Amino acid sequence: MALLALESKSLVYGAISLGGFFLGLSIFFFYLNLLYLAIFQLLVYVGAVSVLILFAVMVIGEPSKLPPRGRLGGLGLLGGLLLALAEVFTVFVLIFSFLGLTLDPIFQSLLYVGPIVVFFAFVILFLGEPKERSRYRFKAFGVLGASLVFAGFVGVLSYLGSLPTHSGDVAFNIVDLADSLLNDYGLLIVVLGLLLAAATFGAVALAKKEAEEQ
Amino acid sequence: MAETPHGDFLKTFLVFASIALVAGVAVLLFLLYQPLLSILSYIFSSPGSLLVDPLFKTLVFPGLVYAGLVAYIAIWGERKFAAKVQNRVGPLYAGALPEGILQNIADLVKILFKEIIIPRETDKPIFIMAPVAAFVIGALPVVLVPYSPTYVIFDFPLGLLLFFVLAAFYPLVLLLSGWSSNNKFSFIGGLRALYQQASYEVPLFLAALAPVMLAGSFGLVDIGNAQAGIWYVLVAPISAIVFFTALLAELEKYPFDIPEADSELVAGWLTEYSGVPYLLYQFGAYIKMVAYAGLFVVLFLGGWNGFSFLPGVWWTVIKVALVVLVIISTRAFFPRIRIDQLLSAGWTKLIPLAILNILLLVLLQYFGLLAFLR
Amino acid sequence: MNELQFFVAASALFFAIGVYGLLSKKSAIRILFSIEIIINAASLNIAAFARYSPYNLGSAQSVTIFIIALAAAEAAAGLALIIEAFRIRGKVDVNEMDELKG
Amino acid sequence: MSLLGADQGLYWFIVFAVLALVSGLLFLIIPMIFAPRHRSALKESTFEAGQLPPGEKRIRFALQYYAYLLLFLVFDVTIMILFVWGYAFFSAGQYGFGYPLILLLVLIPPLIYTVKLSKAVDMW
Repeated sequence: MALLALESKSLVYGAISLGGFFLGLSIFFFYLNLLYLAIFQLLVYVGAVSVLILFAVMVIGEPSKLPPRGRLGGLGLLGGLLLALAEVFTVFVLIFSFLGLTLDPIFQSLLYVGPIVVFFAFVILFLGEPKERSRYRFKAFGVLGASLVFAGFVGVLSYLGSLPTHSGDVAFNIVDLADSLLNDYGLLIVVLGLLLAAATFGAVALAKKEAEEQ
Repeated sequence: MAETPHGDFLKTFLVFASIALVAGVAVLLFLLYQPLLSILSYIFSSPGSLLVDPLFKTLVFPGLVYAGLVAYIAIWGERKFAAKVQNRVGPLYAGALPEGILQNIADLVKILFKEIIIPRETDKPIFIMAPVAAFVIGALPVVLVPYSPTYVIFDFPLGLLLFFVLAAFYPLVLLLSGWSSNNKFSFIGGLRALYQQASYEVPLFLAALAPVMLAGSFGLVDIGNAQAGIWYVLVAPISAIVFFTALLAELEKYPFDIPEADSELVAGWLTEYSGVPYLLYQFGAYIKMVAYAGLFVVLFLGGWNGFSFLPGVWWTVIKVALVVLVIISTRAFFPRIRIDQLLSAGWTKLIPLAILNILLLVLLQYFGLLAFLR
Repeated sequence: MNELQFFVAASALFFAIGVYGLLSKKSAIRILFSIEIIINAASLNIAAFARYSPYNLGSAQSVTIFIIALAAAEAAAGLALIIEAFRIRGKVDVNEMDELKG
Repeated sequence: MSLLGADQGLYWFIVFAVLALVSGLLFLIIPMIFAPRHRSALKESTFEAGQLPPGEKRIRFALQYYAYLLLFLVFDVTIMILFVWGYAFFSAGQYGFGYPLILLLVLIPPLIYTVKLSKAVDMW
């Protein structure tokens, strides 16, 4: 979904898939039993940020000439299909585990197979791109950086396997959150308020200049 | 016809929709397998317990059928009421006693056999899926509204916030449908809907903070139960008024129906829609109205707390019916206001009022005057 | 292989995708998308570690809430900037925004 | 993993959503099968109150009230923090009494600024 957000040809569809990505992340939060976070994510990201992004995309408008479709060819299609499959699979695993059905073997195999599939999808999509030199170089850069970061994380991951984890059910408890948020981080809330106010002032001033010139 | 991209698209869509339908039915069967077994065993053991079965609750009483029925009556009532006030007759021929009650069924049948016109320059996937999404998002809040501690489908610990999340999804869909129509009227209507719903969500949330503070819970059942002593409309009247006003704006009901102002914008974001998509939008909007009325009743009007000669559920139903009546009667009584008036009124009047009420509650609590609540 | 690793892997994947977008895209809006994706990956990481650690959940949730709030402020300011840039230049390609003059 | 006893409810929530989706699609499919379909260029053109649509297809619209959207984003965050405070305020003792209120207070100047600007921009 996230990759779709970046790669889709039309900006509006990109924005919609970004919204889908936020939604998926909140499903992760639900699964982690951090309900307030999940709701916060939904309200702020899906309800507000993606609306704003969509709005901005519509203001800016589509690029006047969309590159014609079908240039990706078979390889690109295959890569996209693989990615979509991985995504659907992840969602299904989450749903099944929500419903209390344990799919441990599939879950585990997903962890090993998933990254490999995604990596191949990356490569295939990369190969299938239109052959413009400059875009090519940029993409190469991007893929290189991303794979480096991912490799680093995989290193961390293998270390994590040996860590003892606390995997019992954690009771959903908002009082903990309130305690920590309001007592330990109380002053930070005020600082946050100042920052938000500053951001609003700046953004509104920009918007105002815009409106005055129309 | 097959050569045109349009026909192709329709055919592909038909195929995909059928696949989705089959898949949906399969998933539904899979999901319903357990409850179906349980309901069969209920029927053969004790018929009385059928009433509290979750399947019954989902499908019939606080669920789909009930909400649809209330929405149905509300549509008829709105037409009839506005007609009476304006010295017209309203729906008359279909159905007798009350006259015109079957008009909606006639309309439904007509709409089902109407052609779906998809203009050439629309963004077709969004254009077709937006009504369905609007219907689903409009109908889902019904699940969260409790009619009594037993008659509730989904008692979520953060139910109120989940309701608001669903409310926050709605303008997104409207904006998309307005954009995908590629029509000036639609787009301006969608933008107005976005501005209006975004602006009025803030007072809605702030006003709902008062019951949350008083009840000390986000669960709607808890909030309803906490009002056994006194209804919150008496404790926090300003919040109740602000909530009701913001609710009218969220539902695009009459003083605030700017997004679909028919004398200015043809039909706002609905301009290019016809037939079934139009039906889905409107029906979803009315079901949403029922859900919002239920939320208002639970938050401020005491929910199922009433005199003891009727069971609690009936009190909720009666109150919801009354609130729906008030909501639809605004159509006949109020003129429309301008978008700038609407927005500045929302930000400069409703929000300070809501904050004022919160401060009042804080002061009352500080001086220990709210001790009688618990 | 435990659940913590699944979530950390997911967050790593999102982070990598975000980095990829940040490095390879030219449209300012897509770069904003990438930044949002990276921030979300970070918050998912924090949440996952908090959930599977034996300590109190409150602190981590607070931190995540602050992250989301800051990201919201950043999105507001960023989008205002992008729209302003679009108004001045007619496009939002960051490679061509190399003048300090508006 | 269980959602704290909300399992059952969540289940029915999903059932309801699927049901609504399926019925919506069903409604869409019926007219595709039964309804007549006559195509004509005029019918499929964009509706413009009886005229043929002139000018650009996609309009660039006015940004008049854009500032309100930014404000909405900021207030959304604020309200979520206020909700935590409101929840804790009565039920769990007096946590961090003033901070969220100060947060709200800090946001009032931008609110006034925005409303003023939007009013100044209005061209009614």
